[in-house]
This record gives sequence, structure tokens and C-alpha cells, in this order.
Amino acid sequence: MSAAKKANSNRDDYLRMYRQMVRIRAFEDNANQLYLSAKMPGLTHMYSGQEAVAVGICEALTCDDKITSTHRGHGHCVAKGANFKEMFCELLGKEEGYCRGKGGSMHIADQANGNLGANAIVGGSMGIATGAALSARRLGKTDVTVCFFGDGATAQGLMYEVMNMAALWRLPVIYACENNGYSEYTRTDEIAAGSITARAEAFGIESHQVDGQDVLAVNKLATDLVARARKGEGPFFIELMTYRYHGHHVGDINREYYRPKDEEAEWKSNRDPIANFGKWLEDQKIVTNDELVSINKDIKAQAEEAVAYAEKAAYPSVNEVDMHVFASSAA
Amino acid sequence: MSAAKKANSNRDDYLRMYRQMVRIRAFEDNANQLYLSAKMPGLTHMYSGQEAVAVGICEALTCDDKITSTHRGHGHCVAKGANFKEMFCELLGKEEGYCRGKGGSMHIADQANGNLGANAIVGGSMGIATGAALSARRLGKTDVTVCFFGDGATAQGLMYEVMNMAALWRLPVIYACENNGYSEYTRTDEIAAGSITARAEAFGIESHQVDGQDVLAVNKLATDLVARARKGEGPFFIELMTYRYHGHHVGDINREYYRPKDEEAEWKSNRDPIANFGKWLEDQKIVTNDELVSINKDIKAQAEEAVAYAEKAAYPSVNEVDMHVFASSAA
Amino acid sequence: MREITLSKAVNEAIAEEMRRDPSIFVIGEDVAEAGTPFKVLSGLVEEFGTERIIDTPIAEPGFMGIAVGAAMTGSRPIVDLMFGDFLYLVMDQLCNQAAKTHYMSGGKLNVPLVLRTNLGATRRSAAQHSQSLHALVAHIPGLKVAMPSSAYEAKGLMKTAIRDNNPVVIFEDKLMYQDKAPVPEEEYFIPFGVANVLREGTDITLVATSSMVQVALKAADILAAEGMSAEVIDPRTIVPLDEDTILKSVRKTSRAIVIDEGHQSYGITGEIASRISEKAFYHLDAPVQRMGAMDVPVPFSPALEDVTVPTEQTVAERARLAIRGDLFHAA
Amino acid sequence: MREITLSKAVNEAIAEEMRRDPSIFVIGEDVAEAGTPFKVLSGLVEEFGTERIIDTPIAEPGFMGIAVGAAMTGSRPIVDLMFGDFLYLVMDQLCNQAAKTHYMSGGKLNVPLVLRTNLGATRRSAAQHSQSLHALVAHIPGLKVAMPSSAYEAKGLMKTAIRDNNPVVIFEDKLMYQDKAPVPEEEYFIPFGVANVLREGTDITLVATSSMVQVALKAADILAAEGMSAEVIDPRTIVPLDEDTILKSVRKTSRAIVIDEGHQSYGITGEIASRISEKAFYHLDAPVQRMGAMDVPVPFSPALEDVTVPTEQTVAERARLAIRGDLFHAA
Ligand SMILES: Cc1ncc(C[n+]2csc(CCOP(=O)(O)OP(=O)(O)O)c2C)c(N)n1
Ligand SMILES: Cc1ncc(C[n+]2csc(CCOP(=O)(O)OP(=O)(O)O)c2C)c(N)n1
Ligand SMILES: [Mg+2]
Ligand SMILES: [Mg+2]
Repeated sequence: MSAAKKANSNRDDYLRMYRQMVRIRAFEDNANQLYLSAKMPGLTHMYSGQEAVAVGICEALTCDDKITSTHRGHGHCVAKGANFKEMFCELLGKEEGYCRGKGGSMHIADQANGNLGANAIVGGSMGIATGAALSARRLGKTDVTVCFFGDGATAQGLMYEVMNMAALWRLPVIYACENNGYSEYTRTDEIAAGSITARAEAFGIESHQVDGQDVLAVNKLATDLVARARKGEGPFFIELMTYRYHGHHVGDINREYYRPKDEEAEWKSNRDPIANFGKWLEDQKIVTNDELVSINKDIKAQAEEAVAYAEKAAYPSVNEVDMHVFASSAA
Repeated sequence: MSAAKKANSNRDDYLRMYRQMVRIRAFEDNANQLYLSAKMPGLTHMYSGQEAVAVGICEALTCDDKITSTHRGHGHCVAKGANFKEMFCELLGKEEGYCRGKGGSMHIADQANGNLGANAIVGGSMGIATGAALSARRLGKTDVTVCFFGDGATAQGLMYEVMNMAALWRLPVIYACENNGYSEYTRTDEIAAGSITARAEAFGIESHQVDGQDVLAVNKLATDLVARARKGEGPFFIELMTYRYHGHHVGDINREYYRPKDEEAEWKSNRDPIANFGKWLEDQKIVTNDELVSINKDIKAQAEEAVAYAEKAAYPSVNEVDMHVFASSAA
Repeated sequence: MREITLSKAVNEAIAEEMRRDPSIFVIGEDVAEAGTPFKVLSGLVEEFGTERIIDTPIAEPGFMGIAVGAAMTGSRPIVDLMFGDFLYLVMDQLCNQAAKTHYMSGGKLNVPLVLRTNLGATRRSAAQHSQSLHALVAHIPGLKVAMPSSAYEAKGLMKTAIRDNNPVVIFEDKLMYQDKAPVPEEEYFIPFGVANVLREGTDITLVATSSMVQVALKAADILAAEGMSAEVIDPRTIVPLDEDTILKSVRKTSRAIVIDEGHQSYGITGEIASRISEKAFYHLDAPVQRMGAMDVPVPFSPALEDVTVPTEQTVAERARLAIRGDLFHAA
Repeated sequence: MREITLSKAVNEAIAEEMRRDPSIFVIGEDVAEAGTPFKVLSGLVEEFGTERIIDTPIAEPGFMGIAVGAAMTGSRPIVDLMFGDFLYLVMDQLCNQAAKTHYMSGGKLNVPLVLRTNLGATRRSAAQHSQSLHALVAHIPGLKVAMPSSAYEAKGLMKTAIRDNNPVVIFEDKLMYQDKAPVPEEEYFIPFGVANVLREGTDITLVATSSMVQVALKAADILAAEGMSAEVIDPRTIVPLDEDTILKSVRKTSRAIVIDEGHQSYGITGEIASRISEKAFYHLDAPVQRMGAMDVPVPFSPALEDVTVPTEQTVAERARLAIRGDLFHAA
């Protein structure tokens, strides 16, 4: 959706944002269920609680704009336009998955929608995002790239290397730091000295901090920065204050040793991005509660249908194991 | 020398600083000559012009304090207490060199004087210096470590990784960035966005900029920061504005395509750290011109003698080639 | 004898050594309260405190560099690298710095550190969390490389590693952390460079590392049931490599297969197989076979992943061919 | 035919391809005005401008990552890595990202990039500027590895590399930049995976890479003078490896030596020797010999450095032993 269109936000836009957030939550609830019922291979990291970040930002992007994602990437993937079926198939290692089952949860890519892929190396996509921005500019495209990463990833030196180049070369890239307060089992203040936004500012990069639970605030800021980046005023840095509802990964159940239960309760009951936005939509008389309930129900059904489909879908043939090591190289 | 002693600076201190700067210059003039007359294997990077940095800082350190050095490391090595003979032997690959000829110019280490070694990986010693500081603190020592590096090295992500940890853990380390305006054949403003000191400050590290041609200014700041680091108030960051007189390395003769001749002339004639300090010493009536001339002459003779010695010294025996791959490990 | 898990064995080895030597500390991500994601270090922070069990930000190059500097200055760090796949991030500090410092300094500086990390696929962890990268470090002079194949081995090798005065990389098998084996209560060490003959046999030698030792033993059972007798050898350390034990065995059996979970091409099987072929050439009745992981990134899908690594069936099948002489005539 | 230097050959290959395809750009340190420290890229910035010949800060992981992202989005970057020793710094972006992206995405994303770097000792550049690290990248599935042995090879392989749709690493020999060889004016390509038989012979096969090809040819001269006939084969690319040509030769000569400038242990000689031993076992009259660089960090001292690499004399001596049958009986 174009920036111009976003500026004049309207009922459709609001509803799409709401729907996309609900879709992410529904996806994650099902993924978590698949894990708990031992139907999912490996493990996965839930995006629940952070929906307003992915949706607020991705709704400010066109389909051609690029994103890079993380180990906690389902939210970015859904928000950038992916379908449930191919996503669940990928999570279960099935042939119809976005990556033919080869990538799995931590490597879902959906290049048709501009998602260059999740990454299991913390901070590993920061160069990729910056390079996509350089590529777009060099090839005369107007694409903007958003690099999603967590607060923990700010400890990776790569970030400073690429911010320096992005700033020197004024690249159309937006660094979106999802500060959910923890990296694995460690509080952010134990691993991040000083100020995260000041680090970007030191490279001359305009930086913002925003409430990551408020989809409209996120979307407004993102819309503005995307438009400016498109005009060559980038790069930008955003720190989005948010929270993850689940453990670090689906198996991280007992977390009281690093995170108090009442902190979790506080975020879930008072700062839920979906509930709060839904309430606002009702308060503004943009939708009725019945409409919201019916949206939620529809999406839940779609997710369950996709899960059922994926469970029945076929695994890739064993012959695929050594396919795709190299791309063919017609000169 | 203790910080207390430095504060009460006196003639001996001044003269030692002057001598150490002249020793560095004499060392480099001879090293350059060895290269030009094809007597030196490989190539080397001259420290000439930056003497006040190494000397101003190292004179604020005790012998037990540690430094890490760079590819442009002869100055740090001399300033931290090394001898000419072992240094020239090392440059010529002789057995009597500090590293038995195995390291060469880019890897001279002199652990007896607390020099943990030069490093041919730009930025490669930033972790080492930070680790030395952690080690000292853990082992209950009061050593401070100074990490020397160039402006170009600020582009290496490693710096931000270790500054973050140094700041979180309040380590007794001082990051000393020698900004000589160039990295290889590129001006600093082309490769460094924003502000170098602001980058350290963003991690909550107190940062200073100082005239790197003024040995007294450097020494005063260093003395203060070393004392504070020893008390647990570190880490600190210093940006020292300086200039290299020679090319990037001894073979970099034609450099007008990246650096104007008059810029070089300006620094050499008006901002030379040795000449200016000498002049100040005379003006303050601390020494006479005759005394300075005789110091210069003595040092020149010592350098030449060391060169002659090194030229005649023996190469290591070929049997040494596979010695020192592993240290012996008595349990 | 009591049986403990590999995880517990590593934990005990570190705890025992830390009690003995206060210069040892552990550094890495989530090593303290969390005791690492695999819980291998649980309980250590309670005994040794956060000054000796040091949680870091997600900055592998940074804390690896810090460990090198600490090791050069009297400490004996144990670096915890959460996944072997992150080795790529620490290669410069490990291979340019830690591995070379003793040699470059002509034997003056030591770097006594242990890097503990892991290897192993078939956990559905996908391409960036499943690699077995020991070949990369084995290639670099100055590094020792240990590959424990059981809880007993893990404890004995870890204790030897900690007392070694060189950088040692230990690869634990992720899938083996919960596997139990008899481990004596009394202190013991397993020397480096002494292979372990786990099973004697006369028809073929199976040289297997780490995770593949169990595979080789099971293959030997299959073969035994068919009347063929396999000798199984675990080199324990690949640097240094106990060539003599392997050669002695092959001179007896006249046939060998080298089995390893790293990618086959340009991996460690080539080195071990070549040494056998060079030095026991006259004794060989069949070409030395190599069985590594397939030369493909590790796929996520269980349907694909399981075929990428050697199994007891594939090993037994190759052994049959060798013993029957089928390989000999094909080559 | 005209003769040009290897340096000029690389320059021409890149210039020709850049004229044809605007999506190609060069990125690295001091590649523009300086044309790299080895001057290989001189003149390119004058023709293609700084938008296509991009000078970077000293941030190898950063610009490697940027290249990966650019390659994923329609550009074809050529990354200039000044010294092969800096590979350690880019390993994560090269091996976890570039090498695996095509596979992890199930074939949807391509990473067409060339990483040009170098290898080779005996330049007195010491341990961190003299390594030959091609074995490390050859081990990682998804990377192609080319090793030109002359100006002719360098041009033809570079042009093929640039048109390849995969990440390709090219190792040039630092000592060969000024070596001239006949290079046609007309466009030509050297296909990957096709070895070059430089000299035919009947008594022994010398498989040699890069810098060692000249050594092998000279050894063949020495042997010829003594009445022994050596066949010399240059694999050109080690991934993919042209096994067939090598095996065909060894089946004819019955003897082989593999010569390479990387460290011998766990390097590429083991792989090539093993494949010969596995697949031409029946034909071998002597164990396949391997000659790599010594397993020591590269020493600075000329007295030591020169003995670390194979020479025509040492190769000829080993060949003599093999041909006389002395090795056979010793093993
Ligand atoms: C380079 C690297 N180091 C460590 C890990 C292990 N790891 C996976 S997620 C994670 C925490 C990331 O924290 P953050 O960036 O804040 O993202 P969040 O999980 O909170 O979304 C760690 C340490 C990794 N995958 N990659
Ligand atoms: C990691 C790494 N990248 C590149 C180089 C090549 N190189 C050697 S010195 C140098 C410039 C360093 O500039 P700076 O840090 O400002 O130090 P100066 O030479 O000015 O003292 C470069 C790029 C290197 N040695 N190491
Ligand atoms: Mg986080
Ligand atoms: Mg500089």
C-alpha cells in the first residue's frame, strides 16, 4: 500500500491491520499447539505479543519493498503477505512449504512478497538488508528495505559496520529494533550498555523510539520514514518497545527464574496490541464488537484449516536432498 | 611511573618524553632506510608524526600496565619500553628479535614490558585489550590496559561488541583511537559516518578528543584517565588527532592522488610533536638547545648501532620453523 | 560405576577444575542463571558466582577476543559457544589471534583457553544450527581439537583441555547431552593424541569420531551377527591425531572406513584416510572408504535430514563391500 | 599472442563483464582510486564511477553481508577481500548466509556473487597476511572455489565466476600478480570443473593448484632431465572438482602427488588424494603423496618462511621416491 494512501488512513486500512495482527496471533497459537502435541519437528520462537510491530511496519510497505526477518519471524512473514498454508507446510517440513521444507521456521523466505527470509544467526540479516537497499538504489528501483531484529542483536558488531555504510551512502534502509526486553533468558539492561538509539545517532542516523504495542503509532512513524527513505533521506533507526508473551522458544515454559509472572500478566492484560486496537476501533465506532468477533472466528478457522492441510501434505521426496545446493548457471 | 608522580611532572619526566619521541623517530628513520635499501624483508608502516600519542599515553602507564598495538606499532613498542636491538633484529627476521624473527614488524610483542603485541588485523586487538582488562580485574591486579588503534579500525564491528561489554562490566581499559586522517589511501571522512567519540558515548563510555601532537596534553589526559580506570571508573575512550608523515606503508611513495603535498608540509613544519615540544622545553628554559641536540645525536647513534648489530645478527636455525606451534602443557 | 549424562560430565569437569584453579572462568551467552540453553552449566553460577561464570551480550567475536586477551594475561578462560555453527563468527579471533599468538611471539605469549561448542545434525535445527565444523579448526596450526564420544570421554578430555596451555576447541555432540555412561567418581584425565580402541576386530577398522562412534559400534554389531569382525577406533582428538594406533589397526585388518559427521568433501575423513593410505598402503586389501555427512546444507525437513548422515546400516553396508572385495575391483 | 600480467587479466575480465551487465558492481577497501593495494583494479573507477566501484570502510563482515543482500535482489556483486587471511572475518556471511540461501529457500533465492581474494606465502608478510585458506571454503556446500594458476586462467575463470549464479570464491596468488602469460584478445571462458592437463607424462601425476602449478611444472622439468616423465594437472576449480581427468591420469601413471600451498593437515590435499586412492586404488603402484604447506603459522623470517612451502626440489625428490618404488615398500 502506498504511503500516500496510508496517510489518508481509513476503515479498510484499520481493518486490514487488525486482521493481520489477529492472523499472526492465530498462526502462533496453532504453531505452539503443534509443538506441544509433538507434531512439529524442532522448535520455534513465538511472535505473540509483538504483532503491532510487524503489522504497523509492513502495512507501510509495498509488496516490492523488502524485509529481512529473524528467528522470531512468523509475524514478519504473515505481515508481509504470506499465506498460512505454505507457512504451516514449511513449519512441518513439507514439500509445499515456502522453502519446500528445507528451511523450516527459522528460514522461511517469501521472496514473492519481498521477504528475503528469516535468519537463525542473530543479527545475521543486517548486511543483507543493507545490501538490498544498496541494490535497489543502484538498479534504479525505489524499494525500501526494513531490517527487523531484536534488542539482543544490537550486541552484534555487524550492525555498526553496516549502519556506518548505510549512513555514508544514505541508503533506503530502516533498522527496526524490536526491543522485547529480553534476549533468551537475559534482561536487555544486562546486555546493552548506554542507549540503543544513541548508537545509531552516533553514525548520524535519525532514530526514533515508539510504543511497539500501538499499531497506529508504529504505522504512522513507519509510513513517514518509508516515504522519506524512498526520497533518499534514509537510513533510519526505530526502537520499538514491545514484549514477547511466550518463552524464548516454545519449549521455554518455566521462566520465573528470569522473568516475573506479574510482568507477563501486566503486558498481556493491559498492553495487548490486538485487544487494545480492537477496543479503540469499537470506541471510535469503526467496527462493532460482533464484527471483531466474526473476524477472529474466521481467521481461527482459516488457521486450523491450514494446519489440517499441512499435516496431511507430503514430505519432499528424498531425491530433493541434494537439489538446490547450487543454482543452475546458464551463462 | 605512578599517576601521583606524573601529576607532579618535572624535568626528568619531560626529558624522558622528549627522548622517547626522538627514539621513535630515529627508529622509524632507520627502518625506512632499511626498506629503501632493500635490506628489510616485507614491508612496514611508519609511526613518524604520531610520536606524542604513544609517548604521552605510555608515560602514564606502569610497566605492568598492558597495551595492545597495531600494524603501525613501532611507536607503541618503543614507548612501552622496548630496546632498539631486539626490535631491529625482529624487523630483519633475526633470532635475537623479540619474537625470534617469527613475528616481524607487524607482530612485535614485548610481554616483559606489558606490550601484548602488534596486530596485522585492523581492529584485531580490541578484544584482546578488553580481555586483558577483565583478566586484571578478576585476578585482583590493578593493571590498566590501553588499546591503540587507528581511525580506520573504528569501522570494525568488534569495537562495538567489546565496548559494550567493557561498559557493562566497567573494565579498566582505555580505547585510544589514533585519528591520523587516513586509512590506507582513504580520508577518514569518507569511511566514518557521524562522530567517532559519540559512538563510544552511546555505550555510556566517557570520551575525549585531544590534540595528538601535544605530548603534554596527551599525557595529562592519559594520566588522569589511567588513575580513574585504576579506581574502577573506566572504561574510557580517547580520540587523538594526529598525522602520519610517511605513506600508508614504506612503499607508498606517490600519494598525491589521495593526499595533498601541502597538507603533509603543514603538519610536518608546524605541528611536529618533537620539534614543538623541544621548542617549548627551550622556551621554558627546561633545557638548552645544545642539550636537545646532544640527545638527538646520542639516540641517532644508538639506533644506528642497533641496526648494524641486527644486520650482522644470525637468522634463527631452520629447526625453529616448527617450534612454538604449541606451548608445552605440563599439567 | 555410577552413570552420569554427558552434560553432567562436562559440568563436573569444569567445576572440579574451577575449584582447583581460580584463574579459570567461563564466558558466554546465558551461561550463568540459565546454565546455557542445553543446561550443561546449571549450578555453576551458584557455586562460583557471576564473576567467574560470565554472561555476555550476543557478541561472539567480542567475547572470543576477550578470552584471548584474558588468556594472554594469566587467566584460563572457557568460552561457551552455544552452537558450533557460530564458529564462523569467531574464526578471526580464534584462528588469526589465539592460534598464532604463541608462534608469532616466538613462544613468549601463551593462550591457554578452551572453546567448548557442539556439532551434530538430525535435531531438526536446520542449516544454521546443525553443522559439524571441526574440519575448519583442525586445519589451522596452533589449535588442538577434541571430540568426545561419551560422558566418560567428555569429562576426561575437558579436564585435559583446561590444563592445556594452548587454545583447545572441544566439540560436544548436541544429541548426546542426555546420554549416560559410567564415569568414575575419582579424578581422571584423558590425554590428547591417544586414540581409544573401543572394540577389537580383524576384518576391518572403523575410525569414527564423536557422534559417529556409536554408529560405528552398532555397525560392528550388525557385522558381527553376519560373522564379520570390525575394530572400532575413536581418535578422541583429531589434533593431535594418534596415527600410530590407527595404522597399527589397519595393518592388522587391511581395510578401513573413516566415519565423521562433518561434510565429507574437504573434511576430516580425507585427512585420516590419506594418512592410512600413505602409511599402510602395502597392507590395504581395499581402498580406504570415507563416510561423512552429505555435501549439502543441513535440510530442515526430517524426510531429508536423516539421509544426510551416516547410519549403522550404511556403515555396515560399506564394510560388507570392503570385506567382500567388491570395492577393490571397482576402483 | 600478446602477453599480459595476471593483474591485468583480472582487471580485463571484470571490465568486460561490467560493460556487458550493469547489475555488476565491485565492493571492497580501496578498490576505487587506489585500485587496491596490489593495483589490480586500477582504472576501473575511471570507467565505471564510484557507484559501481565502491570503496568501503574497513568492515569485511559488513560489506560481505551487503554483497549477499545485493546478490539476492538483482545485483551481481564482486567482493574484493584484500588478503585471503581476512576470510575468517567474513565466514559467517559467506558460509552461513551466501552458501546456504539458495538451498534453505528451496531454490527460490539466488546469491550470484564473486569473492575475489588471494593466497600465498613467501612474501615476508607474516602469519596474518600469508595464509592459503581455500580448504575452509571448499568444505562448505554451496560455495564454488576457483584457483587460477596463470594470467590466462585468471581471466577465463573470473569471467565464468561472474556469470555463475552462485557464490564463487576465487583465490589469486599474491606472488603472481606481475607474472605474464599469453592471453587472447578475443573473449573466452574457462568452464568450472574441467581440469587442465598442462603436461603429459607416463610415470607420475602431479596434481597442483594455483602457485604450485609452476612448482610442479619445474619439478617435471627436473624429472625429465633425469629420464622420468611427469604429467601435470591443474584442477582449476576445487569445487567442482574434475575427478575424471585426475583419475584418468593416475590410472595411466599409477602414481600421484597432490601439491597445494594450504596447510597440509585437514587441507585439500587429503581430499584429492583420498579420491584418487578410493577410485584408482587398483591402479596405484605407490601411495598417493601429499605436499601441502607445513602445519605451522607462516613465520616472518625469510630463513624460516621459505622452508614451509613445497618447492620444485622437494616435489622432484618425492616423485623420485615414488617412481623408484621406495615409498611403496616403506608403507
Ligand atoms: C549469532 C547467534 N548467537 C546466538 C544465537 C542464539 N540465540 C538465538 S535467539 C537469541 C536471543 C535473541 O535476542 P533478541 O535479538 O532480543 O531477539 P528475541 O529473541 O528477543 O526476539 C540467541 C542468543 C544465535 N541464534 N545466533
Ligand atoms: C581486517 C583488516 N582489513 C584490512 C586490512 C588492510 N589494512 C592494513 S592497515 C589498513 C588501514 C588502517 O587504517 P587505520 O586504522 O586508520 O590505521 P593507520 O594505518 O592509519 O595507522 C588497512 C585497510 C587489515 N590489515 N586488516
Ligand atoms: Mg529480545
Ligand atoms: Mg588512520
